[in-house]
Amino acid sequence: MYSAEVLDHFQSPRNVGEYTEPDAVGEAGNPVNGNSMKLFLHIDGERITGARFRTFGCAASIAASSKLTELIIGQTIEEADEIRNDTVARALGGLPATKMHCSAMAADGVHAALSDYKRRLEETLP
Amino acid sequence: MYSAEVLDHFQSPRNVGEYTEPDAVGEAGNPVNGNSMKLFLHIDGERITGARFRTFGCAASIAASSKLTELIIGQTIEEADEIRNDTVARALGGLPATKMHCSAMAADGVHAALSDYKRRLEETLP
Amino acid sequence: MDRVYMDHNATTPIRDEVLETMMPYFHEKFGNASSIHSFGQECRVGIEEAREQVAGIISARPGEIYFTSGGTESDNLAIKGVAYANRDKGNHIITSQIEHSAVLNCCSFLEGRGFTVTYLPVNRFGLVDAASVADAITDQTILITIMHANNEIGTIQPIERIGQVAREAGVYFHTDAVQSVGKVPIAADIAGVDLLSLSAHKLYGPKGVGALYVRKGTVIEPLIHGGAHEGKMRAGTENTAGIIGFGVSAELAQFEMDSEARHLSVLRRRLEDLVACRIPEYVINGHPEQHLPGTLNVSFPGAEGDALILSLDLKGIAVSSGSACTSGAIEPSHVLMALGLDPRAALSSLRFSLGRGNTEEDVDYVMAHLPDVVGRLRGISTVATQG
Amino acid sequence: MDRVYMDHNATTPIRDEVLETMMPYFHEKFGNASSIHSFGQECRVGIEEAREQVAGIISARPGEIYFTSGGTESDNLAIKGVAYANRDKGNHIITSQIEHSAVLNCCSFLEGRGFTVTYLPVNRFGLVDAASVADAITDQTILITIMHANNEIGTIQPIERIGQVAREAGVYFHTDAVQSVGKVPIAADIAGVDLLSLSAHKLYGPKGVGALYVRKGTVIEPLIHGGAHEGKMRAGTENTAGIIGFGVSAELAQFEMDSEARHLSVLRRRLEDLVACRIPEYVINGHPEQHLPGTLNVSFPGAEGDALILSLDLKGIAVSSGSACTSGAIEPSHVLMALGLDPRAALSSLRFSLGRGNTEEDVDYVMAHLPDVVGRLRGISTVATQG
Ligand SMILES: Cc1ncc(COP(=O)(O)O)c(C=O)c1O
Ligand SMILES: Cc1ncc(COP(=O)(O)O)c(C=O)c1O
Repeated sequence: MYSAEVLDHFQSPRNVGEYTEPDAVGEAGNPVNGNSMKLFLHIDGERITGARFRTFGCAASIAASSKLTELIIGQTIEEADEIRNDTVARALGGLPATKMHCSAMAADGVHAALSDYKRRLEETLP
Repeated sequence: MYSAEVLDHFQSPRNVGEYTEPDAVGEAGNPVNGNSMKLFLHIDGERITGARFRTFGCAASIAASSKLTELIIGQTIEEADEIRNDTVARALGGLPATKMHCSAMAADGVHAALSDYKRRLEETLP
Repeated sequence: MDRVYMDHNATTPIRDEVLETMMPYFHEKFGNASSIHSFGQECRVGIEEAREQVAGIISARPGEIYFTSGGTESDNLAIKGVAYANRDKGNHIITSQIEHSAVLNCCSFLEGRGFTVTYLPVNRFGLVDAASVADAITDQTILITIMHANNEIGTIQPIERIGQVAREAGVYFHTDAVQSVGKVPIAADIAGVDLLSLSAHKLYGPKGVGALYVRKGTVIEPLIHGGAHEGKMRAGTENTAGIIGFGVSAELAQFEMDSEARHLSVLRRRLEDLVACRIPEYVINGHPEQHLPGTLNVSFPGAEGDALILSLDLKGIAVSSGSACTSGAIEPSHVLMALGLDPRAALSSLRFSLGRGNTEEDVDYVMAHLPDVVGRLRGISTVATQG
Repeated sequence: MDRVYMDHNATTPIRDEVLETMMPYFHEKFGNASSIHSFGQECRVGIEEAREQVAGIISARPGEIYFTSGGTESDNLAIKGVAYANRDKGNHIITSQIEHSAVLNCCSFLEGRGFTVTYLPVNRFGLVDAASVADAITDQTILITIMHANNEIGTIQPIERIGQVAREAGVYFHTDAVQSVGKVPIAADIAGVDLLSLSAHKLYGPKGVGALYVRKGTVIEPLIHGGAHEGKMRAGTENTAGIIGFGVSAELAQFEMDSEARHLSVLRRRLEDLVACRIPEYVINGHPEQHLPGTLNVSFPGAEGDALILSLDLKGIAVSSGSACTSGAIEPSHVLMALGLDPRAALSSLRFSLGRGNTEEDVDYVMAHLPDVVGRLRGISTVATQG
């Protein structure tokens, strides 16, 4: 059902956790009655220097969250902004058709976090 | 499906054939599109002295015809008249429910022959 | 006593290779194919492989194959499925007079529920005229259902031509190919077929499993509602072992179709020739050329079918007849009657359906007994014959 | 790696004795049970014996048992069968919110075809109130369909009381007893049941075969039309081997029901006790007493069901969950939602369903891994827990 890469990220997820002082936070999914993810970023100017996540969801959504953090750490905001619904799935070597929404949730998470970052920037502007 | 008695009468039917000068003939069944039987009797006064049959039909109807001839040879007309739909089936040690009509056809055959006999008697009366 | 089975159109024995492949799915790989754990997933893999194998035999895509419990259910799913899902488009169905009871009884059920059905006649060989199909189409017609090969007489319909008529009229076309799949080639899509019924037990697979081919885009309502099995087309825990067996039997049948057809044709010819030599007065029912390679239907006037069967059964020979003497009277076969046979001739028919296990010796064994059996019953019969 | 199967409510492995009895029906006795020759008749005998065995387990008469392709088909036959045959009497059906999808999807299909359906709620243990059934009956009610034991939580309904309500109102009563037959006693007629669904693969029989009990005199329309099989109630060549296997499995289940229930109850208690000792924060779903002996449904808030299953699967443990993360989103189980669970708790449930092959060691093996698995997922989760 799942590729070895998916299983690996599910069993040994990278970058689980939170930051006490994140530069951006994004939420995605349905926190009331579905999968949900919370993404915490450290951003240094234009570059994502750190990412952590928490996810309630199926194996694919945990693996997707984990893979996402790997992908974006070191990326510029512009690069991370390019992440599409299927980007994480492809990076994982594919997901079952019925699990593509897990890849989409990860994409939603990073976009939410980047929006949060932009909002914070605007707020700190005079 | 069939009792040994039925199989025996089917494989070695008794009294197959016709009489060139029968005292009575009875037909039963559906000669156009179904089982049918023709019964030929020799009758000596009140007693059936001989019986022969021809039957087009399934194994049960052939066995029932054969058994019928055995039953009625030596019977009086009155006795043979008592034959009911299930008489032959019982004499054969039973027939499957779906084959009871074969027993009924044999009974119809003897009743038809006895009617024929009565009609002939009436015709020969002054 | 020898036992000779010549009733392969009724059902076939499972091939050893098929049973062998099924075995692990009874205990080791016993999971529910819908379960996401490994016990389930190992079954899922097997089922999807079987789907490819079954698709292969009719040149379909695996995604167009839906597993069912047999040919009868497939026919019901196709016919009622189209009827229920397309009621707004019309209420008229076209079929033939010689369909299997699964098709005919679906039609008569629908007749009681607001549908009208045209039962097309056949010629004396059992052929439906494609032009008569075209003529029967009205603006209410939503389905044409005409079988591929007939189970009693083996006649093969010109389904490519009927398929063309259906496509041109934009009407769904279902064919009951239960008797033909694995015996003669058929490519569903090329034949213009939208729905096609299959059954495993006619091609040396297990009983209780079949499939319906549903061409992509064809809109039908499921017959059995429930869980999300089979792409939501057919609910119910998958009969894994049965489906696996179906797959293997389909693959083997496809592989051996040509050689098997030659084998059966030789035996059938021998049987027909020996009947001609040794039995006076007989009539071959069915098409002289367009027929299944192993099916031979013969009437022996004067000898009733049920009595013929039992007589042969007592010699260890299994064949079937065109009559069913069951509920209060013998009913002549609706197929033989549709050919225009006299009812008595219809009641006096035997169907020999040869299969891969049959040999020349089997044919000779049958023909060592058949003349006597026919002669004996004719000797008892009310029906006069020359023989 | 050890493999521990605790998903017996999904399906069970075939028992050796069952498979052994089935084997001859694949090749030696391969005939079509409707054939009148000996190849057919030897199958007929086996099928009728199986009918007696299946009738025995629910104290019915053999003539009231009709074989089908499984529990789903039985539910469809019962519900649509009553609906179609009794449409002139009314168009209202009463069911519960926690039925199997086979029942619920038949009901929703009928809702689209002129019927109205009342979905009764259950209490927090999953019990339907018999009085609420009585209250829901109108002069249009033609069918009450309430399951015997629930497949997810194991709760057993008071069907005798519901049966009494149905009888008093003169309304047909169907019960889906797929999960209870063979596990807890049930006498169909005494329980006031008119129709009762069974499935072989839940009681160590083969997949793809089931039965519907139809109390003598109950009027229903067949679901699958065709030949005159199964007393004209269900057409299609009989799945002989499957039916034979069902018969044997039913007989064995009946014979061993008491001892088996004791065995399962002991294991279930051990599992529940170990969960209580070793895992903080958990909720048992289902009725504390009226439940199947081998079913235990537990929510572990913070850990999602699908992820739990896969984690356990990687340790060789097969269980199932109350969520199905398939089509675009995870859907919490409709059963757990009907109990009033918070959706997140519903999404965090596991169903352990024990079976005859399970041992104390199996339970201990599961409990050697479950606390870590739950803890790990909670550690990743967005959902805060104390644990
Ligand atoms: C032409 C045809 N259609 C349908 C069927 C029904 O298939 P099944 O026996 O698998 O239900 C049969 C055989 O019985 C058949 O010969
Ligand atoms: C309560 C209940 N009803 C019906 C079914 C369907 O039975 P089957 O899998 O035999 O179609 C199941 C199991 O899947 C069940 O648990």
